[in-house]
Amino acid sequence: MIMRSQPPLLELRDISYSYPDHDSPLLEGINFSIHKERIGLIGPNGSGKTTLFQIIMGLLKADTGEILLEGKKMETEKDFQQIRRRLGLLFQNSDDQLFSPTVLEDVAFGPLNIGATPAEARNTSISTLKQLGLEGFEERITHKLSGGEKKIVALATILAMHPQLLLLDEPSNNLDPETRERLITILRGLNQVHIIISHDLDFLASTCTQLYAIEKKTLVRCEEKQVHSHEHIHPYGNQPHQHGT
Amino acid sequence: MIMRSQPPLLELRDISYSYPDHDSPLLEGINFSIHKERIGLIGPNGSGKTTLFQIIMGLLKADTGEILLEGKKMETEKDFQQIRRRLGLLFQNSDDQLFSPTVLEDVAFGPLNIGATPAEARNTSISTLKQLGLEGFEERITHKLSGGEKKIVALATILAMHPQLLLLDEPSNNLDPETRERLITILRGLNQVHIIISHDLDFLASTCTQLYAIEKKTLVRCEEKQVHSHEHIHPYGNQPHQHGT
Amino acid sequence: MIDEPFATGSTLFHKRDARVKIVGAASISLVLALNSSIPAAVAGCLVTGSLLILSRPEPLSLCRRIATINVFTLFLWLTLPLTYGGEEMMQISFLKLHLDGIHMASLITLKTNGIFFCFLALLATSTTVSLGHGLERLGLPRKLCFLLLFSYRQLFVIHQEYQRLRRAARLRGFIPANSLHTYRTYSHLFGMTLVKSWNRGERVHQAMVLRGFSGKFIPLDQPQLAKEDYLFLITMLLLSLLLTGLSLSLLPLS
Amino acid sequence: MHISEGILTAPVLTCGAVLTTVGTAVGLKKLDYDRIMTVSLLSAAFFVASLIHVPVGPASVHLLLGGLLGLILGWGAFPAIVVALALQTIFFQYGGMIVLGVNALCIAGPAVLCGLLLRPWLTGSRKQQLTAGFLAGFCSMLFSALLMAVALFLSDHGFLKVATIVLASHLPVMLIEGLITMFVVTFLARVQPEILSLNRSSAQ
Ligand SMILES: Nc1ncnc2c1ncn2[C@@H]1O[C@H](COP(=O)(O)OP(=O)(O)OP(=O)(O)O)[C@@H](O)[C@H]1O
Ligand SMILES: Nc1ncnc2c1ncn2[C@@H]1O[C@H](COP(=O)(O)OP(=O)(O)OP(=O)(O)O)[C@@H](O)[C@H]1O
Ligand SMILES: [Mg+2]
Ligand SMILES: [Mg+2]
Repeated sequence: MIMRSQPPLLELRDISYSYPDHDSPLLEGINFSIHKERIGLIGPNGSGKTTLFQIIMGLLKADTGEILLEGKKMETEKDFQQIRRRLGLLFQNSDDQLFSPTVLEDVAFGPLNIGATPAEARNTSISTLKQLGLEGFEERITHKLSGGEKKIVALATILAMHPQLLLLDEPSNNLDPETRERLITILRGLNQVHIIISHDLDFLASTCTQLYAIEKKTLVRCEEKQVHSHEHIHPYGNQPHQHGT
Repeated sequence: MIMRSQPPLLELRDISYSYPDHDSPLLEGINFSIHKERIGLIGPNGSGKTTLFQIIMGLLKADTGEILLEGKKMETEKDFQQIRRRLGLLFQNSDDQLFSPTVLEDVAFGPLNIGATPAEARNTSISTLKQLGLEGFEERITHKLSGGEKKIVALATILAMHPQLLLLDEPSNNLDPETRERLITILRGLNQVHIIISHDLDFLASTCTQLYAIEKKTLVRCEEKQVHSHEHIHPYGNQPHQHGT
Repeated sequence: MIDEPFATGSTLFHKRDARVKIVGAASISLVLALNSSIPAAVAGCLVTGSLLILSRPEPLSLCRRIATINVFTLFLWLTLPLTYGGEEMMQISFLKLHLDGIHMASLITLKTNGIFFCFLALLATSTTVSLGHGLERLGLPRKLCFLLLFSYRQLFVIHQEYQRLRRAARLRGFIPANSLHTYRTYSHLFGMTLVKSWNRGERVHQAMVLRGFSGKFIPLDQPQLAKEDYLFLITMLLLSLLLTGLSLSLLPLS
Repeated sequence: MHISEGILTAPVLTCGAVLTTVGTAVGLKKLDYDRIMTVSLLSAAFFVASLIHVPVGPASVHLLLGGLLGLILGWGAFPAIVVALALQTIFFQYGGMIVLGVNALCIAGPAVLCGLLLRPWLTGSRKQQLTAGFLAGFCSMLFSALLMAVALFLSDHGFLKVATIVLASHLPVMLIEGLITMFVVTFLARVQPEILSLNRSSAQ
């Protein structure tokens, strides 16, 4: 990492975590910092990617290690409340993230909680929705949206709080190709610092500049920009396909 | 298709289906039959693969066309109850498939429903679990299993009913490489007639002998055994990955 | 299965604010519920029936709902004339019919349907969401209204989860019967639904915390009442007054 | 199991409305904001239970499961049931807005009572757990039916026989409720015991 005068936006130092009922730790000695990068994060199922996001947001408490926001150590619940205002987490499942009956209310929920007046919250929400191409969605009932629409609305609920860093947990999962493309365009347009968990490397390639992986309980940086080819000695290679991860 | 004296195990004739609230049909003029083949089924997201399985199992009623089991036309709910005894469907999401508190109860549920005595059901279940390498899982709480374990247990619940034909809906989805390999070994060892929906062509190549695709609303047979190579011009090509579909 | 077939439309009922409709519906229903004279009940039915026609409900769903409501009144017609007691009697072969019972059954049928028409015309023309917000603005405890709105939001998710599990059971040869196995299976299906609901609740709570929720609900402001809303409210209150007068003046003399 | 609109008299309606208001207020007070999502979801699950039809003899009945909600939520079950009944009124026109007070009292009252009384047994032996589950389902439904019969009788003495018929016809349903509640309780105790001790501290 290049030395800069400014402290990193977010820094993790020697984070370890284990779930109470497991014998061996899930994550161990995680060191990581982010300034203005756009980072992709990969790793096998159950390797603790989602858990890492929860630790960063203060939803789970790390066993050891420190989390620093702009050089300031986060310790108390108050500190983490501050983290939550400045970092936005997009859940793997949008149905867990959208809980208000209408889209406008859901998007306005965050701004209202951090002290906006109802009128301000309404304006912020409407302009965020517009930014994501969701004009006219304000009064739609959230549970009646399609899967792809839900994902974009969930993104709106987070952007309405003007986060400095976005954490996206498998955002392209279960999206049809069109919505996936739309999401890529949106993320490229936002110009936001972000960390994206995904198994979909094409998606990461189009939205990120660096790649990290969770390997053997810790976070490692991957090499970049490689062109490779591989041979399919199996049948059906002429069909669009994916390789087992 | 080669003519045989025996009627095919399962035959679809001119099946069409459209969801009530959609304007154009999703599936049209599907003709298909299976004797003893092991078939892979591919197609883009939303092309109606899962829907086709639901039609076969009688969970959705086709608008036109016929379904024949060993030459016998399936029409009434009673007929489909018979289909459900002889065909086993593995869901895309195992969480939707497991509902009993413990693994043993879940696996024994099917045999009990088709008339086994409790003792028989227990024996069948234990031997099925053993066959899949799940000894010692009997008293585990299904809800607390890992994703991969859930998938194999879900397969056990189906195998315990000794189906003649297995329908597997994206069985390798969300599996880590190890469990995926294990599933391949299991499926090869079972020696069962099956149809597998998957986007993972490597998986299909190791488990199937024929490939079909849903293209333009209908089912077409794909040519086989091709070797191909493709080039990745995106970064991170060195990581195991999948392509957006 | 769970739907709001009458909530979309463009009649004057659909356009009115939920608050005035709730107050209007409450006052008319209350008057009708407390009335005990048949002529006033007939008048009530006519009034609310006309309101219902003005709200132009979708006929098929309407018939289905009216039928549902009247299953119970049918039960009363089958039982009350035989069981109600009272002096006046009518004998048809071996059955003794009590006129009082017939009177009671007719009264209840009229009242039930009258109130139901009012409900369909005034409340079913709003979405559940706007009713929830309306109740909150009318002063119901905020926690209760949020409980209503959040439950409404999650109903569909949970119902689908249950249905997927039930489908899995069906595919494994489950056929409901009168047996312990059946009841145990339903318990497992519902138990698993509960477990999933519970865990979803934790996750949704996390989502709220992440968006700065700290134990206080702040509602978005809602549109002010328009002139037409006040006019509508006054009309509804006048109708209730009229029906009150009618039911008092027609009170059966004892 | 609901009383329809247009049957009860003013005093009965008023009494139901007042007691339901009190019950709801107590329930809301005991329910802190951290739990509101969980309670909403359980309330929605309670609503979904009413869509589950189980066979009883030649017919089928839908589940109520008030006793189960009482066991899980204690006083919190009161507002949860009120909300679920309001939603049922909106979607299926079960009951109605004027009788909502009486209906809610008849269902939530026994549910909370049975829940609070039987909850201590849940921590006991397996047998006690089974008994608590069965009694919660059976008794809460029994008391609900009794309360409804009383409401009908108080409104008009001529309803006596009808109320008796309704009560008697619900006996098999109570048995089913008892069994199903018992099975669900053992299910939860095995799969996710945390659910059965929700709000234990705040309800005491
Ligand atoms: N609340 C919990 N209690 C106990 N164990 C848990 C809990 N949540 C997750 N785990 C376990 O911790 C491990 C890591 O889970 P996590 O969700 O962080 O993985 P992930 O990398 O996000 O996987 P995926 O790619 O499937 O989303 C898994 O084995 C999981 O079973
Ligand atoms: N219950 C439903 N009602 C209406 N439309 C539905 C329903 N279920 C699925 N669809 C639609 O039908 C289409 C086909 O769905 P289906 O699940 O069969 O696709 P699939 O080929 O299995 O896709 P995937 O690869 O994503 O699993 C999709 O566009 C989907 O949105
Ligand atoms: Mg994850
Ligand atoms: Mg599918």
